[in-house]
Amino acid sequence: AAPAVAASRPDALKIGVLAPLSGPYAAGGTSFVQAATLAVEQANAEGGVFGQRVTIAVGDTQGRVDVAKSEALRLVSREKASALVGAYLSEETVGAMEVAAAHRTVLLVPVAATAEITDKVRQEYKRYRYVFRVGYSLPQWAEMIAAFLSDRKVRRYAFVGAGIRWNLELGETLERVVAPRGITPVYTAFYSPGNPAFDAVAVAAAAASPDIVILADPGRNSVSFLKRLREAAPALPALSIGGALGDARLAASIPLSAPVYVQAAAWRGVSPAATAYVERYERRYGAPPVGYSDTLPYDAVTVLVAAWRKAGSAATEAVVPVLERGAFPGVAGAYRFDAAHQARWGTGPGALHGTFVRWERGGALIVFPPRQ
Amino acid sequence: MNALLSAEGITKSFGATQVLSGIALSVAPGEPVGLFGPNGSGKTTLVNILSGLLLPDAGAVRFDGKEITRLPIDARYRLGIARTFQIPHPYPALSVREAVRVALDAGKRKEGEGTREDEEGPAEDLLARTGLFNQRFLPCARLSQGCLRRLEFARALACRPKLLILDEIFSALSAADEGDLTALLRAANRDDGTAFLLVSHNPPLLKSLCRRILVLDERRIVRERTT
Amino acid sequence: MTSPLPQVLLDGLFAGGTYALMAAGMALILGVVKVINLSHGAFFTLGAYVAYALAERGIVSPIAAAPIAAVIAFAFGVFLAKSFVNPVRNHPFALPVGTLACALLFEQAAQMAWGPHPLSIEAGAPWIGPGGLVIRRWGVIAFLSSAALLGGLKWLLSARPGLPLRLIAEDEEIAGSLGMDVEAIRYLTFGGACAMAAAAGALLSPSGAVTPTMGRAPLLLSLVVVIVAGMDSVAVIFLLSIGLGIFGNACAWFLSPQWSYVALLAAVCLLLSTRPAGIVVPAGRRD
Amino acid sequence: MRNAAAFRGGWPAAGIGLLLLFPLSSPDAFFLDVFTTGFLLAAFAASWDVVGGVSGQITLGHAFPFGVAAYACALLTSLAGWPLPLAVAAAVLLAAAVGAGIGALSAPLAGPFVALLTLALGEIAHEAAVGNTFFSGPGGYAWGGEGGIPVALPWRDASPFSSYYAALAFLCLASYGMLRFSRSGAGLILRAIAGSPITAQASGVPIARYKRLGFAVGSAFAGAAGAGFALHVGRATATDLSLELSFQAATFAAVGGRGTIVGPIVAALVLHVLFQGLSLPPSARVLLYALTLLVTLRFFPGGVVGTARDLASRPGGKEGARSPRRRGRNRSGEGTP
Amino acid sequence: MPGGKSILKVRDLTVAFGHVVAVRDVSLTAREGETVAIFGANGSGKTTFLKAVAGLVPATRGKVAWRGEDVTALPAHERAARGVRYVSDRSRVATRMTVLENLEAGAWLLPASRWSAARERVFSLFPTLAAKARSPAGVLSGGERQMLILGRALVAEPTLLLMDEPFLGLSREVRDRLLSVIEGTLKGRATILFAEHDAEGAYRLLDRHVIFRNGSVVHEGKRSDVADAKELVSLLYRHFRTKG
Ligand SMILES: Nc1ncnc2c1ncn2[C@@H]1O[C@H](COP(=O)(O)OP(=O)(O)OP(=O)(O)O)[C@@H](O)[C@H]1O
Ligand SMILES: Nc1ncnc2c1ncn2[C@@H]1O[C@H](COP(=O)(O)OP(=O)(O)OP(=O)(O)O)[C@@H](O)[C@H]1O
Ligand SMILES: [Mg+2]
Ligand SMILES: [Mg+2]
Repeated sequence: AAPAVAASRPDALKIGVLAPLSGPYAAGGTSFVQAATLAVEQANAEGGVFGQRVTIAVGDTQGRVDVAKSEALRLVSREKASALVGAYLSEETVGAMEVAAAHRTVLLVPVAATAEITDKVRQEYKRYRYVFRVGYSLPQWAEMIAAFLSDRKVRRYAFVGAGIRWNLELGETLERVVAPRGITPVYTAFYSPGNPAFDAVAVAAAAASPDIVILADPGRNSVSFLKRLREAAPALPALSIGGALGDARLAASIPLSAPVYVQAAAWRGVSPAATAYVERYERRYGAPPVGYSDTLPYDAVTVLVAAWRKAGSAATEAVVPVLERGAFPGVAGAYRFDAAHQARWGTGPGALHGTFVRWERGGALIVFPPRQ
Repeated sequence: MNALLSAEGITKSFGATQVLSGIALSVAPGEPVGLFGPNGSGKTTLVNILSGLLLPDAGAVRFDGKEITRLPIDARYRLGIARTFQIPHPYPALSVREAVRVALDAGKRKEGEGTREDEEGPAEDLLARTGLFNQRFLPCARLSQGCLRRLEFARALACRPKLLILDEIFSALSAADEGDLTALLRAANRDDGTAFLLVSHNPPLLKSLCRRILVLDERRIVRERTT
Repeated sequence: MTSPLPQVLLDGLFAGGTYALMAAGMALILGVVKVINLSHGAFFTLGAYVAYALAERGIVSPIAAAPIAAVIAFAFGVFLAKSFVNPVRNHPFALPVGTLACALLFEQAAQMAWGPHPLSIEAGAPWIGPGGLVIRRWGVIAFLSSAALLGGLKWLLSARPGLPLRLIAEDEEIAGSLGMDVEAIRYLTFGGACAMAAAAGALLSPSGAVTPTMGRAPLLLSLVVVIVAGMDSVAVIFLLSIGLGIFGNACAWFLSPQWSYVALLAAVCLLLSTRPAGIVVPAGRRD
Repeated sequence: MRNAAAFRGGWPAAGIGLLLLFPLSSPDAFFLDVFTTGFLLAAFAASWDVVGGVSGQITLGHAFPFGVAAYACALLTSLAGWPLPLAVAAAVLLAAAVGAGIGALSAPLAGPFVALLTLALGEIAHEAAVGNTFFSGPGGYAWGGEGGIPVALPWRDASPFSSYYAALAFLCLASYGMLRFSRSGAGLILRAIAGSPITAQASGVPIARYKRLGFAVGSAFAGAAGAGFALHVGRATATDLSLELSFQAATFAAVGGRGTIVGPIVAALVLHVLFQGLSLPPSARVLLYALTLLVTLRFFPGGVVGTARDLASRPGGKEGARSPRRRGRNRSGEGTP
Repeated sequence: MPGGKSILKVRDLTVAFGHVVAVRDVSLTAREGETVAIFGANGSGKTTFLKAVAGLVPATRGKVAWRGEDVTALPAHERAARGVRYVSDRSRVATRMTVLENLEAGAWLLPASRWSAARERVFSLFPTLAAKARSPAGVLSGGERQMLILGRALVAEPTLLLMDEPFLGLSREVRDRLLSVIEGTLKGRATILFAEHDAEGAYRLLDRHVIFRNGSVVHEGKRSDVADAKELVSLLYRHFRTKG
């Protein structure tokens, strides 16, 4: 999917995209690049940016911080990218941040959720002010899940996922956020990515008799786990936080004896922009986006292009203040950034809401936020 | 006279079959001793116990007045008990010369400060004496059977042992080659006062080389002949 | 359901069945061809993709897919054995690295052919046993097929037709001089073991997701089994696999699922330090 | 013959000369970065070879000492506030200690059991690193886990040139040290143990002690490479302890020639620079990488440098391989005198 | 008695390992039922020659014909199918297989009906092996291993028997028993080529002898050329001592 390294014509603006395209994270990374490519095409269809075409240069981060750094360096030093979008994993992203800071290049972060990113911006604003996170942070994520759980009248939930820092932190944050609403976790478990002991986790989660099982694993493990859960407790609802289960083909192989919910940034039918995007994506790649890691990169590029247009220049120093002022429309809604350069997701007014869908036999039904 | 090596009550069984039972033997300093016995009588097993490759079920081994029953084979080598193997296990990739240098380095000197790379010294000397000089750069694994025995011999001589235990070292040697090595063995015995325990199936050879021949059969030493 | 513990242990038995299924073929290859075949996981994945491809065309039956996958894998296996393994076999270190490269090659090819995204085949309902015990269909199949395969292997190794396999495992030159066609046996063994892995992949494909890298975890665990158990005793391979499966699940249940992998590895380390020569000590290394 | 022999020492010199001059051709920062990482990986691959090649203890957990040193660097500087040189020295020592420990555990084991034990230990370390956020930095967010821990560096945004030359200098020093070790008496003894432990033992070699030594020395160099890597990347992450990294080192060694030290260095440099530096499309990169490995191993099963050395040591003489340092000596291939 | 036609014809056989020429232009013929002893100093190429005839090392040059068929290009197992058996010089047994299984592997090409008789023959020749039939071969002593590899070759009823140092490590009694068995069962029926250092034992068996030096044949003679074993030994001495 990587477009050939177009000779950098002076009349072209280049966006460097960092994502893992090989190795175990290739699935997420590939969708990531597909979404960014669509956004660039859309920008060019709208006439480009101040008369210049927008092109894309892709760096494969391989899921490693050293490669992410080095590829970021290639994008800015060799490809002369005017801005960076990426990366996918948290550790890749903190590596890319250093390059962006050193080379004073705007970096939009669509997916990585670690607090380290925004904390750095807050603590060392001068150095890291070029970094903006489009995707949601862990507390925002937890807040949206909490609202959904309240809406579903959940009192007891089970939280499971791969035992990596990202999930551990999300579990803790969620527990803190839902506590005031009287919602409690009755079972929390993280399985090792090396030997995913699904059987025991699924059995234990079911035995704790929660109202819902929250699955914090965006990869293929979520599929295996859900299958096992359905065998152990066919009537237990499950919520998958983003990821693979947003794929209709996968969902079709899971028994719907109880609801399967998926959290997404946006979904077909949420807004005209979202519907248009999903249709375009589906026409182009043969399957609709899963609503998260292949939607936020589109918004990141869209926000960047909009900022360039508003600033009238792609120069970093001009773009940063414009980005800080907001607002930029994307598929998921209008993006505004707070002092730490974190996009405002959440449940409050003016915030980006995210979407929860439920798989039905014929497709997905948007169940939250409730339609006004 | 004080014995160099002495063993008492050596007993060894493998599972249900007893191979050695209450063996006692002693070798005086500089004494050439032969060990004879039918196939499967336990000669190699005894050698393994004396050299530290096997632990006896009962009994004790003494060397130079010290009890060494549980001392591992490498420590015994450094003490001065060197043995050869009936079935050699050559280093596949090391050259003949390097194989001897390993024994020289580990056997005599302190760790780390081995013989210098390009030193023409004890290794060459030893190889020349055992007739391996021309093959010194050949990987050990490519040696013919007879040359492998010579290498075993050179390796055993490297620590200037006080006691050599030779397990059928001559069996794969041609008549003429045998002559070379017996001469070498005699010289070591005469000049350096090296005692040896020679295992062989060849009575004339044993008679010509050894002052005393022990005959092992039916799990014990049944006879002792002086020549 | 009264206590979930029996369920956890039963599932452990099934998980162990999966390792044994993979380990059986790996052990055979290790013994006869003397290769630690790191592409074994790729053949497992191949089987799963064959099952998926058939399911996409309306044939949702892993049982039908298994023989097809086995035939394809056999052909690939023999090709790999002839083109790479055989010419390189005197360099024991080049082989695992080369087969690892094969696995990478296959993973990338699968990613290009089917995409990097996880795919899935409908698993069907489980059977419900006495006391509400859930008996996972694909767990049972893994267990039974690995039991059958290992049983067959055990028979083969103890019977006269298996004599060449054991002799070749020890000394190829002797085997050749006694009239055994070492090369042909080597190819057949390699191909056959790869076919077993692919059949396993096809049979187990519905229980999880099908992805290019799905073979990695079972490869690693069966590698552990094969090395610890050695190829001499098939029964030990089977029992060790089952034991590790149950142990892993029991750790996940009593300890924490996150540390079940570590506990498993720690148990292996402990096993090795108490039995430095492996579980089955090869008889009679003398002098 | 003598001239040819004299030139053998020339190859490394020529290589180092070219690498010294390379930055003067004003490559971009990315290319320098690729080389810098390549130098560190090359040192790591060579350190694998000290254990896996020279000592013959096939280790699949060599990322363990590498990662331990990287983490030690990060923790000691970021959390404990140690000055960098002290932290690096401590990290290398720690890696050597870890190596000695692994060596002690694996001393009674033979063959594939060593591989299994090291693999298990490495995986345990990796799991511990991935699954734990046991340290909390001053920023109020957790450190550890897959995101790793930053190294507090006294400099910021090091110039690619200084990184390049520092890494190159490190590689030269480290490989000199490792070559010296592998050609020393201890190296010879380690190779003997690898070939036939029982004969080595019967030649007076205390095997367990030498195995520990081999692991400790190899691990110390791996630790030095790991510390360098952490300084270069600015952080220690769980991938520093991953099985993939261990496999990578073993792969470089196989392609370059196990037991040659130089082979793994050359293989690591060439493969890394080729496949990271040319920015091939990802799928082509992986396919080409795997194919390159297969083809190289198919035609140079002993590794490129290993095979070349075997060939180079043959012409003229009538014998097979010989000791690597020995050159131009008169040898005749006749049988027994 | 060796009458018959030449059944094994080796022409200008050369075997080189890289630059080491282990066997150089050796020609040798043997008639049906003839026993030829090969002598030579250590490293003179005896093992390599026998292995090349057995097909275990490739011939660099030259030709091996067996029963009128050119077998030079045939792999070892196909030569074995034509009745060729090689007894190796390193007492190589399959250590993890039992003694019985080792023997059974030797009878791999033998019709199953003949196996039990063949096995009993070997066991009566080497009672030690019968006693240890079910132990792994790895526990055998050096001499016992030698018995096993000889037995392994004998069960197959070979027509061309290539033995490399058959008496290696055997005690005199066992050696003599083996000699009488070979004389009684094989001699005259099978063609035997063997390399041996023990001239005394070899003398009882041989019809002809050849001497190797540095990979070439330097002397050939008939049994009648030497009066007894002593004379053979001194003949060998003369040849080994003359520097080429
Ligand atoms: N590890 C073992 N397990 C079981 N039996 C063994 C073991 N080692 C040796 N034996 C048995 O012990 C007996 C003595 O063996 P040993 O090798 O000592 O004999 P030997 O006198 O050296 O014979 P040879 O002259 O044939 O070499 C043999 O019958 C052998 O089978
Ligand atoms: N694989 C090999 N590679 C290189 N050289 C070899 C190889 N095998 C044998 N040689 C060499 O060929 C020569 C002949 O060896 P061979 O084993 O045939 O001798 P032999 O007559 O059987 O000696 P012995 O009586 O000691 O068994 C020797 O110099 C040996 O070093
Ligand atoms: Mg013996
Ligand atoms: Mg020979």
